[in-house]
Amino acid sequence: MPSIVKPLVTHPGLERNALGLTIRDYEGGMSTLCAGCGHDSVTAAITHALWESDTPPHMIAKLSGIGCSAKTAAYFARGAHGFNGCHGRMPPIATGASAANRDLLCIGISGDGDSLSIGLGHLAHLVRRNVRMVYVIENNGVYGLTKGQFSASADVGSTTKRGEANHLQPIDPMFLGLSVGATFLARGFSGDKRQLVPIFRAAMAHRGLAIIDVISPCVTFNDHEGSTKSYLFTRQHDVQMTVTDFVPPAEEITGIIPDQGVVSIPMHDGATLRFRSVPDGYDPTDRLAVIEHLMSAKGRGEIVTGLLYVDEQSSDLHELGNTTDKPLTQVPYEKLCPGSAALAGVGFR
Amino acid sequence: MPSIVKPLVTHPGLERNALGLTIRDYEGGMSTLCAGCGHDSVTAAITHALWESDTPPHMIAKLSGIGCSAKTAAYFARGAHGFNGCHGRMPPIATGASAANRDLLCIGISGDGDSLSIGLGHLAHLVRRNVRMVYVIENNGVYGLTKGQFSASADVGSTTKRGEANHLQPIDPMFLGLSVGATFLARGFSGDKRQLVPIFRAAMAHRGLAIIDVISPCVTFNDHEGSTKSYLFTRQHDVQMTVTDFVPPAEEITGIIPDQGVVSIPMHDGATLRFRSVPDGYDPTDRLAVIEHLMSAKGRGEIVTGLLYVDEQSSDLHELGNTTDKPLTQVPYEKLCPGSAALAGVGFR
Amino acid sequence: MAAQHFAQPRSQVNDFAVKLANVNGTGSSSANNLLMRSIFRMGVPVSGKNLFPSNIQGLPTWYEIRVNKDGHVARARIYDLMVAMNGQTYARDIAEVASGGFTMYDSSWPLDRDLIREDVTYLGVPLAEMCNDEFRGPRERILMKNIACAGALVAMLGIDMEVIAQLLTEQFAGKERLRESNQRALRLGHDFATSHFDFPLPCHVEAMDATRGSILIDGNTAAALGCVYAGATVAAWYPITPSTSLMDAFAKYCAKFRRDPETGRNNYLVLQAEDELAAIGMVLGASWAGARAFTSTSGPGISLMQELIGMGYYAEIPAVVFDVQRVGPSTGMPTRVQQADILACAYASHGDTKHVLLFPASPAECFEMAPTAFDLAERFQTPVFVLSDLDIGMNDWVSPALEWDDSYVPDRGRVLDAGELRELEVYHRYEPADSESVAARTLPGVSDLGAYFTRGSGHTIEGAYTEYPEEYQAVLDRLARKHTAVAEHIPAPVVDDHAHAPLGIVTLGSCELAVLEAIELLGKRDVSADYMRIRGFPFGIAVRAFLEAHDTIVVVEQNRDSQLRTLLTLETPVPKEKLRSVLAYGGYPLSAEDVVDGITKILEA
Amino acid sequence: MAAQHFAQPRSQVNDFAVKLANVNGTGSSSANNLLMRSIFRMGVPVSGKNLFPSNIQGLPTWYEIRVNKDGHVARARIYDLMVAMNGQTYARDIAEVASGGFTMYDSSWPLDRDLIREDVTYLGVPLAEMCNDEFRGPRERILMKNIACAGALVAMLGIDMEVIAQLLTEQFAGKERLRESNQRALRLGHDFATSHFDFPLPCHVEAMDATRGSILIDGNTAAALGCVYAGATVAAWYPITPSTSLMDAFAKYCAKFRRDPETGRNNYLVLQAEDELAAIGMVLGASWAGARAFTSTSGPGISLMQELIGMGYYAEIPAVVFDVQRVGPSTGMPTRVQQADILACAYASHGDTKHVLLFPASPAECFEMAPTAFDLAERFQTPVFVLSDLDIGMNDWVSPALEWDDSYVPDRGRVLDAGELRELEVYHRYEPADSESVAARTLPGVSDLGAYFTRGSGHTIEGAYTEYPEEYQAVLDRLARKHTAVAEHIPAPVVDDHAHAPLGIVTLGSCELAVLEAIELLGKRDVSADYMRIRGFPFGIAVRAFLEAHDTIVVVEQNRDSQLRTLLTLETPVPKEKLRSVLAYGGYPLSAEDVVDGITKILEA
Ligand SMILES: Cc1ncc(C[n+]2csc(CCOP(=O)(O)OP(=O)(O)O)c2C)c(N)n1
Ligand SMILES: Cc1ncc(C[n+]2csc(CCOP(=O)(O)OP(=O)(O)O)c2C)c(N)n1
Ligand code: SF4
Ligand code: SF4
Ligand SMILES: [Mg+2]
Ligand SMILES: [Mg+2]
Repeated sequence: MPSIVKPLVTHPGLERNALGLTIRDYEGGMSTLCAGCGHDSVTAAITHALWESDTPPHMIAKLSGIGCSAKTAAYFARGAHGFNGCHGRMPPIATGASAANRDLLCIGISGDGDSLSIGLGHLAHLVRRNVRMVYVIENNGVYGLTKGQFSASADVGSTTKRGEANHLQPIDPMFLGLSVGATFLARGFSGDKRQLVPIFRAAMAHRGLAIIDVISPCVTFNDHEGSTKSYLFTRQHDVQMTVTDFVPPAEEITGIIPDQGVVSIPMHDGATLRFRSVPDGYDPTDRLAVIEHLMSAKGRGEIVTGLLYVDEQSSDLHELGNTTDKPLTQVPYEKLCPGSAALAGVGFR
Repeated sequence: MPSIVKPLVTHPGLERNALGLTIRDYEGGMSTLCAGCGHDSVTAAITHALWESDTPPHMIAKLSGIGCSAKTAAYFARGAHGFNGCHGRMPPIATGASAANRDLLCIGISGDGDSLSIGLGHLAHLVRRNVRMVYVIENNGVYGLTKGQFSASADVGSTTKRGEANHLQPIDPMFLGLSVGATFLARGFSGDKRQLVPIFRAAMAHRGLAIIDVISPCVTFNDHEGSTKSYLFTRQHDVQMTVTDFVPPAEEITGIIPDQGVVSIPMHDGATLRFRSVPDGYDPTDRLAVIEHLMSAKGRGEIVTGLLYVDEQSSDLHELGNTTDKPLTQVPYEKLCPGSAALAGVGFR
Repeated sequence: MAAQHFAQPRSQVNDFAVKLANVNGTGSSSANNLLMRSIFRMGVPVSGKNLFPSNIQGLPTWYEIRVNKDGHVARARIYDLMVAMNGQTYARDIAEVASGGFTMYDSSWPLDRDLIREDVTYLGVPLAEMCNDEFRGPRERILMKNIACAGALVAMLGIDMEVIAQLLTEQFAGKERLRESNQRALRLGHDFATSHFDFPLPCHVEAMDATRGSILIDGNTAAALGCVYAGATVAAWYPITPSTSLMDAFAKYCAKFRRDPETGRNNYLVLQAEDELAAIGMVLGASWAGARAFTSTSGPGISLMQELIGMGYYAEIPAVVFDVQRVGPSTGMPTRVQQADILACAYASHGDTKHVLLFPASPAECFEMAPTAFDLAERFQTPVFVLSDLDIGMNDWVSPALEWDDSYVPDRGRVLDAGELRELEVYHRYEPADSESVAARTLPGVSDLGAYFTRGSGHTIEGAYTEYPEEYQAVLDRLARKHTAVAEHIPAPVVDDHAHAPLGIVTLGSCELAVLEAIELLGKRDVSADYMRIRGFPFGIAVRAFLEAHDTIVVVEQNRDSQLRTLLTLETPVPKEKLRSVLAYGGYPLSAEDVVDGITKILEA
Repeated sequence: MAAQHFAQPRSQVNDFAVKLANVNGTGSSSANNLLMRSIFRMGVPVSGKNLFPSNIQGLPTWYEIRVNKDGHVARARIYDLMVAMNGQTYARDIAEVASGGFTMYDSSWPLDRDLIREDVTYLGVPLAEMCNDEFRGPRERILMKNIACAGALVAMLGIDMEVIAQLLTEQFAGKERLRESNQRALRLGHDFATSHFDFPLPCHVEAMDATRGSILIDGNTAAALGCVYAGATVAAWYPITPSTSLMDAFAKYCAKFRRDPETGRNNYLVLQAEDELAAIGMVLGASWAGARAFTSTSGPGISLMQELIGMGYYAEIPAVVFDVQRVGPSTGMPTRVQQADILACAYASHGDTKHVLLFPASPAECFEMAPTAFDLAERFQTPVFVLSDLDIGMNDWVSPALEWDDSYVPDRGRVLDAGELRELEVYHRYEPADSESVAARTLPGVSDLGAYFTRGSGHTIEGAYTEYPEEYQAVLDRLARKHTAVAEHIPAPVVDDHAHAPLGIVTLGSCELAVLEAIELLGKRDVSADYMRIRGFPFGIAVRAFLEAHDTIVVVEQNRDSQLRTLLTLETPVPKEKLRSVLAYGGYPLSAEDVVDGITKILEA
């Protein structure tokens, strides 16, 4: 049967989070991706971050478009509702869901085709609205599901399996995000879960839209020599800009990363985002400096990873809209209907 | 009658260009915009630049989407074909036209709604393809034709006529363009034709896509106090970064701008683009420096104008596609059809 | 074309039409509105139709006032009085005056002799001259010219000066200076007219008591109010004429009624989307999450929404879409009226789909059908289209005051809460279906027991991915049955079959007034006809019964390709040979004469 | 459901069906293809249908081979031999074996006893075991298992070992090592089979001479070639299954035939657009500028293109759109087949529109109809849709070798050049219209005398902006007439009415083979029927004549809502009561049994 149900085996020895749930409780259906696909590692990292963050599964909303990447929304958090929409249209669907119920932890999963081609306009406007959600781009430089065409993130000179080279400039979601006012930007590599988990956790706590661009190699169509989105190339060119550590509200700050040179950013919910620059002086709160860094790294052919930019001051969708604290879905009808009396003043009489 | 035909009066005294045409020959239908609309001044500057550049009117293709701005494509170059497409879809239509006939001088006229909302994705990909054309954004911060809603370029704090303030971050086409690899970026002000004309001329000669963001106030819906896209506000905050002078291939360089501090950029067709930085050291060929300048100017609340960025090295659509020099529309059918003999090898036998 | 026989001879007291030809952006519309409102205040049935260009300033614009004591206020095709204030359109305008009728013009400049008709009386009022003398500055002069013009018309049409003065007082409450200059201009025109001509004209107003309990309101405002009352909390849209004022009104009334008085915070969120694809996406996302959400748009927006509408249909997500129809195809004529998106909505999206449509005919119905649309969308978990149009949406109509039943309880459809879920052994998204073929849905944020994965790809009744024919068909076939089940809940057609005629006239939406008037006119010529106005799709038994009961059915609608007739052909058992069409699709609101002409032609053929 | 009566009893030489159940991404498809190709080489009519998932690796996938000496190679519903290589789908697969049929399985592991049927013979071949012994490394072992499997089948089905060896030689020309290991694997399977069982099976192949002069080709490749031959120079697309291979092939053949040998420069440009809205925009822009331009897409793309398609219709811009249909609605089943975009294309876009459709039924027709589509698009200055589908587009069909008439001259329609323009007093874009209601267009870059402003807003016959009813209608009415005029140029239907039966069966596209076979089967049961395959829309007189000449018409198509029947109801005078439907829309290619069952039900009712 095309839809595969994962056997539910409980391991009594598994660690439990504050809700008493094990990591298994944050898993989803069995992946139907190719063995070794980067996307599955991203799923694993998200699963872990959700478990660590003690999020009640039913408060998660998983949203995606269409693509191999989009499918992965079914592979974690089986206790959460999912919305596998149309190609490129996840941002507006997520905006609507978040508008209706601001208490949902919206997790959007997208691909480079989904986000940088057909959905680029929506992504830019999602940034503008600063919708509070985690937005993951599983970036492999190709259209996986349609069998390997170049996506808009393919680097100049990167080749297909058959050896044809891409000539068009790539669109880098980090530069795009910076140009339209994104408030949280990070890049990871599916092969480095240790780096990804704290970034996802910080993203979940962020006041607004958190975009995480994850280089996630496509083993079937884009993992050969000549591909700049392959495991090998990424490993060779990965330059970490920051090491990140996320400390939830209630917890004491006893860092995973050594304290030396650590900067702390208080997050809106009382958590603390701590980071240490790897090249001395990288400051993810200084937009201009970030651009400078990223551009010169790009010039050197580096793939820059880590928490790249964060602005915890900007208002999010609901703050901008002055919406009530209660999710709109929970405002009782009596509060919504003005009642017949209010019609007295309606129309010209 | 809603469609107004402009009386064709010939003024014998008018100056003629190399084709023997006067400026009148580059005009179009009578404008139906509001008296004082910035867009009409942009039309005038384009008309002038076309006349100056000795472009045969029939080699011009005018393309637009929908909006007050889009209408203006009918108000110049009556001897040229025009294509008033659908809202936001001008970039792909222009791409198609340019693909079919590379000899056309494509001039795209758009608005901030047309380009930065519904058409943003297309614009970004037009940039990627570096389609050789002049792309004018008549930027007024509002949707003029639908009567004054904020557009995506409205500044934070800018108010409607009724006094409501915009809270969303604006999208600045210059930053957007820089982030996705634009090769020619300029900003002008409809109130300053002297600055606009040489910029349009350079844009017409540019090897690739030239985006010109023109602040073009909407006198009906967005020219009040409180609007940051008003004539007054723009005049007060306009800071010119470069003074530009365009010298066509055949002409001797005897600059309009004093030679001191002038930098010359050779253009692909043999023309010369000359510019002088106004704040010393502004270099429109240094992408990173340009971003730095623009960001800090933005921080100061300045509206930066002039030629902002130029890259004359990158390949354009047809170079990237290795297309024949002859417009595809002129390749004879005999060259296109492989003939019956070639079918011998087709299919599995 | 002009159907002179209707215009003459008849008493013209409270039975006439005036057309005002102006230039866009000169402020004429508020003066025109003033006239219409004062006739309404005098208790006389009236309509005012704005024929405006898709432009902001400088192009021709018209305002048509029809006064009719019997309530026949559909658009008139010829006019008893033409107020010719636009030189550009003079020739065209003059041609539309009834024989024996009047033309008022600005006599500050001489009339072009060529354009003078023998059978029309010309009334010159030197408006520009008078206003130039009386007022300072070009802006005020232009604005006041319109008011002076209104003043002259007040005299000519026998409008009560006190009524209009009262209107000005209301309008300029707190703006004394403005009130005074408007008052002055009004007098200026009025006094000139009364002192130079013998007034009122044969076509004039006399006070009645036919508008008591009524209001003037446009359909977009009414629809917006309907959404507020229906409990919609999320609205997403992209500006497009003629739907924009719907969302403007929604935002306005929300700001008034939905801001928490204690916290000052909003119990609603209006999202101006980046385009229509985003707008419908936001609506689907919000509806999926449990809010009542809607969008408003017009033709081009409907085209752009096709893909996601199909997703809503197939994944069974509620959505309400107001389509305020304008003239297509393509950009078409954005400020003119048609009902030409019927098929684009009924079968929206690729693959096999069928959607639910509602057809309001008046502002009051726009108000009523808003909650109906949400109830249907949520009960049947599917997109619902409210097909209004520019005439209903943007023109002020005399309407019974809007009424609301405070006992209304929203029909949220089958939604399981956490408690209900706990009682189930297992939850499946698409089964079991109830007698209307609807399965229960669950909302995110409620319980992990209700979690499922919404998808537009092939799915089983459990909601799981499938590519197996029988599993796919099980869901798709139920969708077809579900659509059939909606029919019973669609507002019943308005039927008048007391004539027991073999001829039945079927129409929808804003065509109603013209058709009713046409039936009366036909009756005077001994052609009797029954009447049915369809109010939604899928069609219920009453629609079928009417079609069956009549030998000839004429479907009156405003589009080229007879879209309502098409839908009737396909979705009822009626033999298609029985269906005939009267079509008027030039973009103006429908006139009784259009209908009479069309039906006469059919009967004579 | 399984129509056992068709499977038994009959001679099975060159008349049988095999189904291979595999796992996606394991390399089975090239082995399967090899089998099909060798049968073709043996001169026997054959079809191979790939039922693959919308996934890259790990999900079930099937390949169905139908061999039939009479050319009845539509999909079979039950199988004489099942090659059950996927444990996941074993139960399902076994159920599809004909009584008395065979199942081959990998006997490296024991069979699940529960799944064994009494009436089926099980043939175990220890493929995994053999390949693990023979080959190194997991990748090679998996790949070679498929070839070994093919080897066993070669023996079982009596396929000529030399033929298949020759195929391997051709396929691995220059890759000696690969050829050798494939050869070895093939032998492995073959030898095991021949030494363990009595072969060939009753269902087997014997060489014929029925495929001489034929080729194997898929419709997307053929369509792409048609575009190359038609002289298309600009192609714009966005990847989507099952249309992607069309553009891949176009790029491939252009690289081969269209690169200038002297300059090395391309006489074409393929644009991978950012989405489908852009793709159709590029096509309109390029066509407007004078190129032959096209796009290829599938259902969701058609939905996204709606707005611009309407613009193409109204502004009269040529465009060719290949819609390789898959299963809707929404994302649906991207790798399954339906003809369910018929209405979405015929009436695409809001407002009143009607489009031109072509319905190829085979790869050869995909090739032929490409130039027809461009000719119609340019002659009538309008978008033209070629509605292919996944079965035609992606499966290899036995086809007559493609033929090209070198005397073909593209019909570019009425396009004025500079000289012609100089001779005109004045050029108007939309007049005068010729007898087919087409007005001459001009191209940019030719002469300022031909300049006009293309717009989707209301326009006059001169091309100027208008909001006047009569001016708007003049253009819109002509568009309706123009659409009617296309009918005469649509490829005539394929009709076989030699039975002179009162029953007429109407179908389109890839349903053809199944319907023809069904008619033969029905004939054996003394039910005779005439046949018509419709090849395009608008419908011409031949279509009408057939409908008129038959008392009962059964329309066979693959969608839920009988979309072709709908179109016939609306666009021909046929009384709708005469039209009945046989629908099969589960997503598999149509079988004769589906048709026979459906028609029998109708006749018995
Ligand atoms: C409207 C539409 N167009 C095209 C497609 C076909 N399609 C499916 S997935 C995909 C691209 C996926 O690429 P990406 O987003 O990078 O995801 P990946 O598969 O690489 O993870 C495309 C073009 C579609 N489903 N819908
Ligand atoms: C698909 C579609 N949606 C909406 C509209 C309505 N519309 C016409 S113009 C316009 C905005 C124009 O704004 P802008 O591009 O800034 O141009 P301006 O009028 O300000 O010059 C909109 C939303 C449309 N024509 N088509
Ligand atoms: S095709 Fe590529 S992206 Fe898709 S599942 Fe396989 S490896 Fe992953
Ligand atoms: S509304 Fe604004 S943008 Fe439009 S024509 Fe008037 S001034 Fe210009
Ligand atoms: Mg990808
Ligand atoms: Mg604007």
